[in-house]
Amino acid sequence: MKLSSQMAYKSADEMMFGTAKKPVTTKRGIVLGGGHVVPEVVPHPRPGSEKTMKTLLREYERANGDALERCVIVGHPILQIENEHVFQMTHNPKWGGEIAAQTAKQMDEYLEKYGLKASYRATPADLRKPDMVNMRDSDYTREVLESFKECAKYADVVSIESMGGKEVFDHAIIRNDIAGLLFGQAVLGGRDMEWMWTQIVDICKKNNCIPGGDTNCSEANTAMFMAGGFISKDVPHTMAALSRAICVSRTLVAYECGATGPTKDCAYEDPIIKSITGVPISSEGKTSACAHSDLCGNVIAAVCDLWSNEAVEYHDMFGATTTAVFAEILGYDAAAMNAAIELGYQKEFQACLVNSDMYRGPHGFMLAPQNAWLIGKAVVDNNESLYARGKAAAVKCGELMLGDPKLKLTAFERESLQGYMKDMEKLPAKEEDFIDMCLKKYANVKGFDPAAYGL
Amino acid sequence: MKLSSQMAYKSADEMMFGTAKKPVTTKRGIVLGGGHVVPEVVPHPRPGSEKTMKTLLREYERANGDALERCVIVGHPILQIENEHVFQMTHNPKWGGEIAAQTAKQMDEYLEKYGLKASYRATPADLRKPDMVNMRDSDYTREVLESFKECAKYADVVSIESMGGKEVFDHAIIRNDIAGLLFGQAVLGGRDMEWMWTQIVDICKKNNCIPGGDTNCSEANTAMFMAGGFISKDVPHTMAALSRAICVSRTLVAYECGATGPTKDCAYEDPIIKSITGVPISSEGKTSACAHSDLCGNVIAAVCDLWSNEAVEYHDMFGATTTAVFAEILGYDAAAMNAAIELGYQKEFQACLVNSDMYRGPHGFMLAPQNAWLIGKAVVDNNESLYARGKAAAVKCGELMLGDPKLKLTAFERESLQGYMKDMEKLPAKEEDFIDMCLKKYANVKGFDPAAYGL
Amino acid sequence: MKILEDFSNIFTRYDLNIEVARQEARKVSKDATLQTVADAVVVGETEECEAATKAALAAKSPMEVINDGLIPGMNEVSRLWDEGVYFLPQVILASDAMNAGIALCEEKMGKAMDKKGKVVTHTAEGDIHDIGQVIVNALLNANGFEVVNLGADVPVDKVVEACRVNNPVMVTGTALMTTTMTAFPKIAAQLKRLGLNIPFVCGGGAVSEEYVTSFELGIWGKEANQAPGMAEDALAGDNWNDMRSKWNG
Amino acid sequence: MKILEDFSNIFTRYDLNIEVARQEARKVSKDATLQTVADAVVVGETEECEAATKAALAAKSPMEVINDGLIPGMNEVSRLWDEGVYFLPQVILASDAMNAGIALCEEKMGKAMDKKGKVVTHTAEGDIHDIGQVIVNALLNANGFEVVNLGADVPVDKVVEACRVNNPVMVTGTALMTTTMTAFPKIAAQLKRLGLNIPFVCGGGAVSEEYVTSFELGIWGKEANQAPGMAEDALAGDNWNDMRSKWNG
Ligand code: B12
Ligand code: B12
Repeated sequence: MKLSSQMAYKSADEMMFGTAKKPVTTKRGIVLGGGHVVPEVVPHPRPGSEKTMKTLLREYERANGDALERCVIVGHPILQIENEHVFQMTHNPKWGGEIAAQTAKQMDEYLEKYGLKASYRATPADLRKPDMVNMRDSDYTREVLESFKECAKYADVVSIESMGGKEVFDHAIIRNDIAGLLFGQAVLGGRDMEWMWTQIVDICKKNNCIPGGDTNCSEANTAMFMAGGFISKDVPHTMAALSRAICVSRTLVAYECGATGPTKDCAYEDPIIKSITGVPISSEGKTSACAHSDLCGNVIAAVCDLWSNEAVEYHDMFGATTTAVFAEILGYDAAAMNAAIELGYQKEFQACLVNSDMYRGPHGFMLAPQNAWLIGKAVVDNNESLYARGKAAAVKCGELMLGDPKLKLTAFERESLQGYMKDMEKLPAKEEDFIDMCLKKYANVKGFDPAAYGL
Repeated sequence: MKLSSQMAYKSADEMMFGTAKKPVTTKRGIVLGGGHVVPEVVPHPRPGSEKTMKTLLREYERANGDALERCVIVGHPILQIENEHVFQMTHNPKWGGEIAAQTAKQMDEYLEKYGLKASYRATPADLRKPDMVNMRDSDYTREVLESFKECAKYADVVSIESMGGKEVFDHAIIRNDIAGLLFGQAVLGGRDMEWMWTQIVDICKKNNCIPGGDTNCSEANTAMFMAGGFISKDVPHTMAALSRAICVSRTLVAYECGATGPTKDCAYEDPIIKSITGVPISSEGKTSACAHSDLCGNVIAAVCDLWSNEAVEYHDMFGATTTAVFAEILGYDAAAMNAAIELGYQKEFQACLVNSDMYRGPHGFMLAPQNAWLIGKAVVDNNESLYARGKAAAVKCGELMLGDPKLKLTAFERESLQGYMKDMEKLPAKEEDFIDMCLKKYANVKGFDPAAYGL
Repeated sequence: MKILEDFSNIFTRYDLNIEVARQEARKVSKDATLQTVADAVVVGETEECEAATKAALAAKSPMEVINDGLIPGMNEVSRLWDEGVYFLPQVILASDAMNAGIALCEEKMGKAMDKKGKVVTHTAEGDIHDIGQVIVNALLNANGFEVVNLGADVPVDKVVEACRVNNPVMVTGTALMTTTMTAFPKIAAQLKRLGLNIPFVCGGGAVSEEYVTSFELGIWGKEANQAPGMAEDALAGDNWNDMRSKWNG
Repeated sequence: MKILEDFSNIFTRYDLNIEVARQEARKVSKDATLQTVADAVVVGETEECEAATKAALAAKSPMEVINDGLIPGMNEVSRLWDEGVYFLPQVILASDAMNAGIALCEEKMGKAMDKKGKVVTHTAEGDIHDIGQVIVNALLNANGFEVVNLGADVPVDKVVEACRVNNPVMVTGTALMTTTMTAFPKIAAQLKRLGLNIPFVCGGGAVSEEYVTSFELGIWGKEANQAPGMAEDALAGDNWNDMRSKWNG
């Protein structure tokens, strides 16, 4: 695997919602990143519905069907639906396959009957918990790969939220330990992804399915949610921002292995990924408040190609079921962006999104296109190793945060950040040395098994 | 009562979200319509919580509190909360008062502790069902007025969704009967509102409370929801649009009686009201998909001053409770609009909202600022009577729809509209004659009692 | 303000995509006078229909006018509605016209015509959202059922009593509020207790399939236009269980 | 891209509004060596703390070092955390440092020190979202409780068995998924059956107050930092009912 050495975009100025340098086309002819933003709705089944394949099929039939129907009712031209597997769907790979087949059939019907264009993303669950099973050789591992095979037959796109390095990350994030983040996220995560994604891309090729991409949900999002809003005291926001920068090193691996996007919605690192790779990205922000809160609700839409709600449990609201409600909202969000594109006002519209949150907090700041691009540049300019590029991203991110007086930080946040910057200075230059250091330092972390990463 | 004879705005070009000609200031110093858009969240209590005052107080304490807390968490500067009374809150006027008092106290605490500015709107339920009680003299009527007195002590704003003329409207809407709409909405509705709003404004004056405004939810919204989306066949969208135009005649009465806005969120006629009166308006569109669906999700925000979700039942979602979730989304919607204002891009942003839906359907079309203003102009230019201005609004609305080739209509919608236009031509010129005609025509409509309207 | 020419990337007018080709109502009778009666129903003109009915009654028996003029006209209307040609108001107006014609025939016969069967309809206690019910009434009526319309805000006991007295083939409930739909299982329980196993179709905005199928007798109604079909099934002897498996699930 | 200078009409940085004035940790001991031990805990430096503990143990008894150096240091940390000065990682690192110091003292004593009481913690079966639990563990630990940490994805029976064997003052559960929190009432029922009326504090994203207070023994935990206070109450003899009315409702 060759580490990326070039930016897809010459500058952040070139980056815009709705358009990607490398658009992709789905089975029913939807061009993602081809000039317009597409809503992506993510239903989650109600507890109990996972008992049998039959009940789960019925649950998804309704949840996905309601979203499709709502698009016809209000006139949204295109919809992508993602089903993130619950445990049972991946544990029984046939289930995930059946649900994909059922949804593809629903989509064909809507196309035929009304002219609604839709596509389906299947996201098998990564059942491999590093502290519980062997990442490379366990029944769970085989089930995950088997699930990709089953889903790829019917789905337009497949994705995963892979878990490599989580055991070390979990130890480090609550200890202000930036070395642990670099090791868990960039080194271990990246190595695990290479192993995993080579296989996923291969399965996709055989099935005419699009290998979407990965997300660092299990680490960078955990950091972001722990940092929380303006009253949390669990993790400094500056650390969460560094964790986000670091994770670019590993999320990028999917595309280096042949994934093409659309990326996974919950990967907040995607604006950086887009700046490097040019693949279409799926993002989520304000309209995913149903699933979690963030401080970058609008800015994260600045360069998105799909716009998602992350996940909403299927149930009734006054207006309709949740999946219909969120499909409607996402579609209107997208309609305003698409109107901006058609009017030639996309730059102004983007500036509104960016100014909404760029200085609301560190995450909004670093993911604003101008900063995202700079972090991407640091990544490609330091492509000696997963470690080197992860560290370069974090250092650049830290410098940007310390260097912009408009980004207000509490004294504590600032001092923490200065501390991380110092810690990073002291780290070894070479990846081998860093790995040696970490193998010792984290030898006793619960569940950490170097062999699972080929170390 | 003098019927309005002038437009507050010289042209639609002058109308913009966030700014009203006549801003109002709340108890905690929030200026509504004073340059920025404010989110307005509307929680609805769960079934069962209305059993006792205690359980209902507790329910609202949480539902309203969660919304306030979420604004602090994500950094939204201002929040308005509306509680639309459930039956029991108005039936027991003390309940509504206690809930208003409790919420005011919560808001004081949030201001003190964090600096969050908030305001509270209480909306007593109109318990007077024309086909069941005497509109002007019944226990229900007294309870409604008593509720205003109790709430006005603590609330920043009060509103109501008044019901005059509904009995005739309900009969007419399913019979393609445009005369019935004019009679029920404009004539009966307007007369009832004059009776009601004189008293509400009086109560507000005595209590330093802002008399917000009214909405034709019970009629024009019923028509709009029955017209539904692109697969309903209950009522033609062109008729729902005429019903909306007609209702301006009655909704305007609140402001003619001294109401000042902020108007009621579910009054989709508000852009027209704003063009005439210059009061700040509250609107709802895409982000009220939790409560209902519409075909004007973005355009309805084009000239809003507050931005609402209409109503969401209080319960848990993955990310937080519904009220927190919708406060977060609405706040981000507002943040993007406010960024547009600060950047000087508000015109471009507004054009994106308008182009999103202006030609999605008749409602989006007639509520786009340019058409809303023209309909407003027809209203003030024909201010001889409630009837005359309602009919003028409908005729103008119909002419606009038939005159713009970009507004595509199915053959059926077009022919229906042509039929209504012909029907209107045949109606008497004078209000007296029209009333005489209607008193005969609707004499047998269930529950219609002319005396309830002073006829 | 800049306004675009082409909106195809912003929204899709699916209503135009599925617009149904205009259809003429079919002829229902070779007899000119009866066809005139039917035509008046089809266009929903009450006064025309009364005139045509009176004219037809000069030569035909009241039952002929009903069975070969008024009802076939209404059947055409139902067909046009089912196929998406007609909208609701056209159905309501046609039904108003047909009822006016039937009233004249009944006058002449000196007795009421036989309806297919009775259906009791109501909107739940505490709930005044009755538009759904109004539509249901109109459609049932249009399809030849006798509607026992209890109106809105109807107490549980009153619904049960009406079922006991009228012994309908089906009973319906509409509720738009989560706080009012709780009346439905109470009604169902009382009906069961009285041994009245009448299919109880419940619909309205707040009401979910899950909720209605959680109590015995309950069948969920998604759209008002299902009501006539359901009533036909009940009339044909399907019990609530058969109906639930046909219409729900 | 145009970027504004003033964002006050767009968002409010409430964190700056409520930023807590920097506070120094208070002195906890007049004895310089013990203060050095406490300082090392306060700054969360494990190696420093070990060195300081060793130095102190030259002159003081292990129990003195623990009670007048390590624990008062940790109490300072808890105070700073409660007042919003410290963030979680500082608490965790302090707790790591304190534990290293205690280990040296225990080595010297030849036996384990007495903890305040045991708390069994777990994350629900099928659920690997254990960050909430990890925080709870750390805070309990920091406050002198012995944590019996069962980890994530723990079967119902294993939790019950651990309670039977350890007889803790309190047991906690974390669940982030609606599908996994259903284990909690099962655990509570089995504990009741065995007569183990241990307060069972349940928290985690999916878990609502309503849910937890719907079964006996259950107390809802909103924030991980409530765990030590709750454990103190349980230690003081409050039963689950007392605790529920204090912390919930
Ligand atoms: C119009 C309306 C009103 C009108 C009602 C006029 C009337 N005569 O019905 C007025 C203004 C009076 C009104 C008042 C109130 N309303 Co209201 N109202 C609505 C609104 C906007 C539309 C409802 C409607 O008519 N829809 C069109 C009809 C055709 O739909 P439908 O009844 O569901 O019927 C369809 C199907 O369900 C089915 N169906 C229905 N019944 C049956 C039966 C059978 C047998 C079958 C087969 C099918 C079937 O067929 C129809 C489609 O074909 C809704 C919004 C919404 N999202 O629904 C709120 C809504 C229902 N109202 C609401 C509220 C809270 C109120 C008030 C309490 C407001 C207040 N604070 O005063 C009062 C209630 C007074 C009371 N005690 O009932 C809430 C209810 C919340 C809840 N779920 O508990 C809603 C959801 C608005 C909201 N989002 O908050 N309302
Ligand atoms: C991080 C994360 C992950 C990480 C978990 C890492 C880890 N070691 O925990 C990874 C990536 C592995 C993951 C995996 C999955 N996840 Co996940 N994940 C999250 C995320 C983003 C954040 C959770 C988190 O750590 N929050 C921070 C901690 C500190 O919060 P907390 O645990 O709630 O604790 C706080 C309080 O609740 C309280 N508390 C907690 N416990 C206790 C106990 C006591 C005694 C007390 C007093 C207090 C208390 O204290 C804390 C605050 O001080 C959430 C999103 C969200 N909105 O929560 C989704 C989320 C929980 N995940 C979800 C899903 C669906 C999954 C997957 C199934 C995805 C998939 N398809 O693979 C898998 C599940 C695997 C499994 N079987 O468990 C859904 C759950 C939906 C549901 N409710 O059923 C969520 C809500 C995302 C979403 N919106 O869809 N996830």
